[in-house]
Amino acid sequence: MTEHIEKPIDHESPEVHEREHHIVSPKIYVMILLVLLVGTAITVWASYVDLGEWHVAPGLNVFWNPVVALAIACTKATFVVLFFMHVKYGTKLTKLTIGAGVFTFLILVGMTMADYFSRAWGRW
Amino acid sequence: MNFLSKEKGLLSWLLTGDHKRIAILYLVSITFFFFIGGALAGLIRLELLTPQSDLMATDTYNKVFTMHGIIMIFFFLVPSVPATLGNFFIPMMIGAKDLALPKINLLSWYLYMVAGTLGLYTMMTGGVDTGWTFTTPLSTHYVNTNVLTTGIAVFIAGFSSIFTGLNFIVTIHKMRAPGMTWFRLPLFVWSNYAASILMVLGTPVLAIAIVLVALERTIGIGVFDPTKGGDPLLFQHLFWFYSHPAVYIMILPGMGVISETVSTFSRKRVFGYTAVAFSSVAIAVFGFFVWAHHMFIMGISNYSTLIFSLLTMLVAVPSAIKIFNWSFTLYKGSITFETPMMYTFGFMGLFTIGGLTGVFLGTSGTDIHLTETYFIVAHFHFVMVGGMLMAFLAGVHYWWPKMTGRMYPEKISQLAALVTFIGFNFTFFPQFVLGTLGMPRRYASYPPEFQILNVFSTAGATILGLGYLLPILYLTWSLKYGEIAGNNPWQATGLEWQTQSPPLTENFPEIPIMDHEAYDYDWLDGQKEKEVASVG
Amino acid sequence: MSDSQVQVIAQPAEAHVHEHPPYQRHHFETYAQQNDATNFAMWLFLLTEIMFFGGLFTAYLIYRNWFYAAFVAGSHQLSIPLGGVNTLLLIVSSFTMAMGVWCAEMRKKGALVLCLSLTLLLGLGFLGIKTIEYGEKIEKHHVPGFHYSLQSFLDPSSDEAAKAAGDKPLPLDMARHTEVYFSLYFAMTGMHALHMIIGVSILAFMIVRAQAGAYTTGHVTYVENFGLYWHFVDIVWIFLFPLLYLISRH
Amino acid sequence: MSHISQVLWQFLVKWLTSFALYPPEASKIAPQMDALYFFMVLVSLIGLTIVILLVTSFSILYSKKRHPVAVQIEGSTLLEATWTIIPLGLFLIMFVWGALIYFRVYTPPANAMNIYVVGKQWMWKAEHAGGQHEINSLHVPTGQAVQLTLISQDVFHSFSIPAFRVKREAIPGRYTTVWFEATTPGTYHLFCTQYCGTEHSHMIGDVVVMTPEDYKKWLASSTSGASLAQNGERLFASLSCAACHNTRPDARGPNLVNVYGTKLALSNGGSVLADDAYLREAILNPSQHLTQGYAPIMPTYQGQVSEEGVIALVEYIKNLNSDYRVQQTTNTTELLPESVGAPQRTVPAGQKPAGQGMVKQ
Repeated sequence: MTEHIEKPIDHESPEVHEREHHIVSPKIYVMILLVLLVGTAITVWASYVDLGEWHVAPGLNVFWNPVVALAIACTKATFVVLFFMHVKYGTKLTKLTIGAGVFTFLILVGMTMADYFSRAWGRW
Repeated sequence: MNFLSKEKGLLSWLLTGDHKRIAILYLVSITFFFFIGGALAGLIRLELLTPQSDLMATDTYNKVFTMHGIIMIFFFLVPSVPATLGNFFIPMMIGAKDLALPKINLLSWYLYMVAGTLGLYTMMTGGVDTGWTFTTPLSTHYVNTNVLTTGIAVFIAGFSSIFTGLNFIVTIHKMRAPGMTWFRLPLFVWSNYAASILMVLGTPVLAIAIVLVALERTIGIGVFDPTKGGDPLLFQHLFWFYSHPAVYIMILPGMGVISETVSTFSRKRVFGYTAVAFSSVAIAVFGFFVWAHHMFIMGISNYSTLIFSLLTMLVAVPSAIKIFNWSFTLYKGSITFETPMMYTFGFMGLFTIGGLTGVFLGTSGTDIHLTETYFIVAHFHFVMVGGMLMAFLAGVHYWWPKMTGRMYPEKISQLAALVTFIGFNFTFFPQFVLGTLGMPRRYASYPPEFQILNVFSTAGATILGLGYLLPILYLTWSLKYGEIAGNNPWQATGLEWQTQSPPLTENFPEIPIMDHEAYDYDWLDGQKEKEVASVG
Repeated sequence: MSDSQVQVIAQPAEAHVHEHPPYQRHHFETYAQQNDATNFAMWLFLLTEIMFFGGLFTAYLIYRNWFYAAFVAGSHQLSIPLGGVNTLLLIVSSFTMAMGVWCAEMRKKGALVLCLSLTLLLGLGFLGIKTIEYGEKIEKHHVPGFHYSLQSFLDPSSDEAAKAAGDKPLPLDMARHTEVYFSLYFAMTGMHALHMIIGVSILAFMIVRAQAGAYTTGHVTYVENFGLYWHFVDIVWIFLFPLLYLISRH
Repeated sequence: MSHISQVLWQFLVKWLTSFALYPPEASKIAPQMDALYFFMVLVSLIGLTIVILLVTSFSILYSKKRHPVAVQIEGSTLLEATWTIIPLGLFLIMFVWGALIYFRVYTPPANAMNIYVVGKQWMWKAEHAGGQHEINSLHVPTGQAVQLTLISQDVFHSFSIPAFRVKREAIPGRYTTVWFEATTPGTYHLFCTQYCGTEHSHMIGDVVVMTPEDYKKWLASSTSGASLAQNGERLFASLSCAACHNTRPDARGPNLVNVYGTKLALSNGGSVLADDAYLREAILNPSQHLTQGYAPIMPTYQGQVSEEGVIALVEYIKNLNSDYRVQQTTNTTELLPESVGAPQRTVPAGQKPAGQGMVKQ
């Protein structure tokens, strides 16, 4: 009792053919490799330099070293994701998937940390 | 010729890639585990018949309720609807030949069986008595039972569940038939999709929490150990980050079943289709923001309590939306009262109670008094047994003709539905009162003044047990003696009903084309007229 | 909602049947659909991996804030040269893996085998260095648990690494918390190493298959998806390296 | 629900209680909690009734016999909005109401009488400031705010008094607090509600609420000879704390007199309120809680002093006023009969008896 095949079909809805196969040239790979190597060098170098701290409030200081280290790590990761993992040429769905993962990860870390930080509230 | 008769022999089942056969494998295995978990529940209720712990020693009782919890949650509730009915019908509903990754699907079942076997092995070799929540430092340093094997079993079961969820998401995104747009999907697909997101994103956090517990027990690392500076509460953060969404993993697919049955048996499109679809997604998304409401009295910061309590209120709303939409689906319908519909009514009543009592616990003030008592037990069972299990049975009866090609016997199954409903209320309603009175959960013995209500509860459990035995008997009977069902005994609109029963191995003779909305009964009538015309 | 969409007439389904490439599974309509689906599935799997490591990162961040001094002293026990070389190995292996995918796409069999072999070697190199590092920890009794020793932290002058970093002795209560640092160190690098071992095993299997020409016939999905996994493992290390090795070296 | 008449309220609660369907109200917070509880029960009943009415009436009106052909209806935005906004509004009312009660239960008033409770597998040990110990029972007076400072020696436990509507987990490694003010004398259940191992269900006891006069008598009759603070003083001496924490100008540790309740500047630049939790932490993890201007030389007492010992020390430091000798304890003193104050026992110099509270090694 299925439909007759002459019926019009709607090619828009299923997400087939959506992803165009994009081949990244090795030149880009080499460039990314260089970026990653430089990033590693910078992050090691930066760890030996005291970048100081920022006094947000008494007892709450932000040290710049870990912030810089994480920023470099995020940049490196972004390059790997975008080029080695072809996300720059990927579908919206792939980007959304990564976004969902990062978002949930941030929820886990953020809301747990929020609990730990606010436990001391009202006690200083 | 159908998927059952195509190939014969045990190997053709054990090596199958057919989602329908895997669904049947799952159905058989989860039924087996359900009855083991049910037997353990029976032991619990028997023990609680008297205030003293006279049937079992307290440590035996602790093992029994722990195994009851672990088996029911990880080996029954989590895989129940998705791995059986979802596995069977999602590809059919979206007009696909199979799930996107048939081998992964089979792997998921094998992982489930390995985990289940390990769980049973644990039970046979001394059991485990941490409670299904594995609370540290109890589970890491203070019990001498088989925490490790249980942990591994839960870990593996988690991966089984991840693979099922992953498969569903890919299938729903990539395998839909031509014309099957997102808003033409049956609501069962939507709710399984939402549950799958939770499985994929939540389960790994449980996995890592369990790994850390196992490492702490074996080599003595100190992530959760207060004597080494670790915070035992962190385990609960990680544990509940999965285990709260897990209750939505359990209930969402059940809600999907109800959307299908309520529409079919009132012969009417689900009222507010988009609202119901989006409420599933809303539950999935908000489900991740509320985990710490299990920890209000455990020393999280008061401000966290405030945030998590507020977000809990928000997650309650989509469930209310669903209930009202289902009720209004009946409005101006043409309602019949076959067994699936009776279970559906049971679901709506019991889930409403279960959901509303959840608000008592999400409200931080009343949570202080009610948490960790039988109120929690009752609430949880109203949602999981009254909600999920009713929906599961509704689904099994509803799709039984499609799965087996035969009808179940109507009268006796209606009786079973009624017995289940009555038995359920007798079992679990007294527990709300017990909880309000302050009777703590997980007690092998209790003060004598709680006995009357406990006797009620145990008596109800006997009726409930009977209610669950009946379907096993008559459904098995119907495999051979049931009436031949025909392709579409309920005159339902889903694509799964437009093919033969039991279906072909690749579901449809040719890939169907979806040219109408979901639950379009006018289209169905049109089809019938066409058929009559062509015959005439 | 579909009314406005462009609709075209379908071809009879049978017409496609004989055009299927041999590696297309029966339940997919087109190879593009199969490729898309498996690629998406791999991404979803990586999503679970993010959350898997997410739990560990959460624990790390909390304890690092609590026991900062212990984390500093603990991290001084790790060797930056070894960790740095490992980072380089992994980054280069990611590069060779990416090249491997390119070779598969270009249908260059020999180059593909070379790339995969290089990746395998680099991965094994990483694991080898990791083993050396673990061995050092075992020797110094820095493995958390029953034989854990506080010697290096209570009396840094007795310890080469601590002396080199100019550590001051930690008070006993803080020194004890170095065990939490090493718990996390072993949990995080251990989980990462486990992923590496799985990856290396799959690589070995893939090299054999690649030599038989399995990936150079236009069916690159397998290589591509494995590449995603490998890059993900690399990314985890990109975060682990600064978080575990590079805490306050100045 | 404060507008409900007193009579009706009394009737509802008393009636339910007498049928053993509802726990007695024996604390000041209980009626407040019950008001919210009954409000929620009412809302739930109304909600449930609406659903049941809708389902049954539609089932009757639109059964296939009466209504053979269904009328297809797409939905209604207005109705969707209605059943989104009304439940949300009700839930938000419950949230605000509940949060108010939650903060009340977990924010003890300043004048509360403190009782320490140590949970261990499988018993509750309560320690009164006057030195009275009790196992699996808790005696409290009516009309006096009582604060419990809870800690667990091993796993999570939960201190639950249903008649007071309060409950708090006892956590290993950290103090938690809860308070109540008992109103009705009587004996009530005390449960451990967090699953804590084999004998979990035997970790139960009684909360005995007494009139202030009876309570005074009970205190006098069950005294152990030395107050908690005196035990602490003994421990303080045997651990040689005074070698550093003294009033001399060149003291190596901060002076502890009057330190309780003050705001301390820490060496890491922050400041902290010197409360029970802080004192405990400073004894066990001193280097993380260093007072500004002092070197991190204090050894940790983790593993050397039991939780009871820490409690005694905390209580001693708490009461370390400049006129400590005159006023031995704070809140319970006025309740204590004058005769009870036991003479100070001094510890001979150079001798370290394994005093009460030391971990036996």
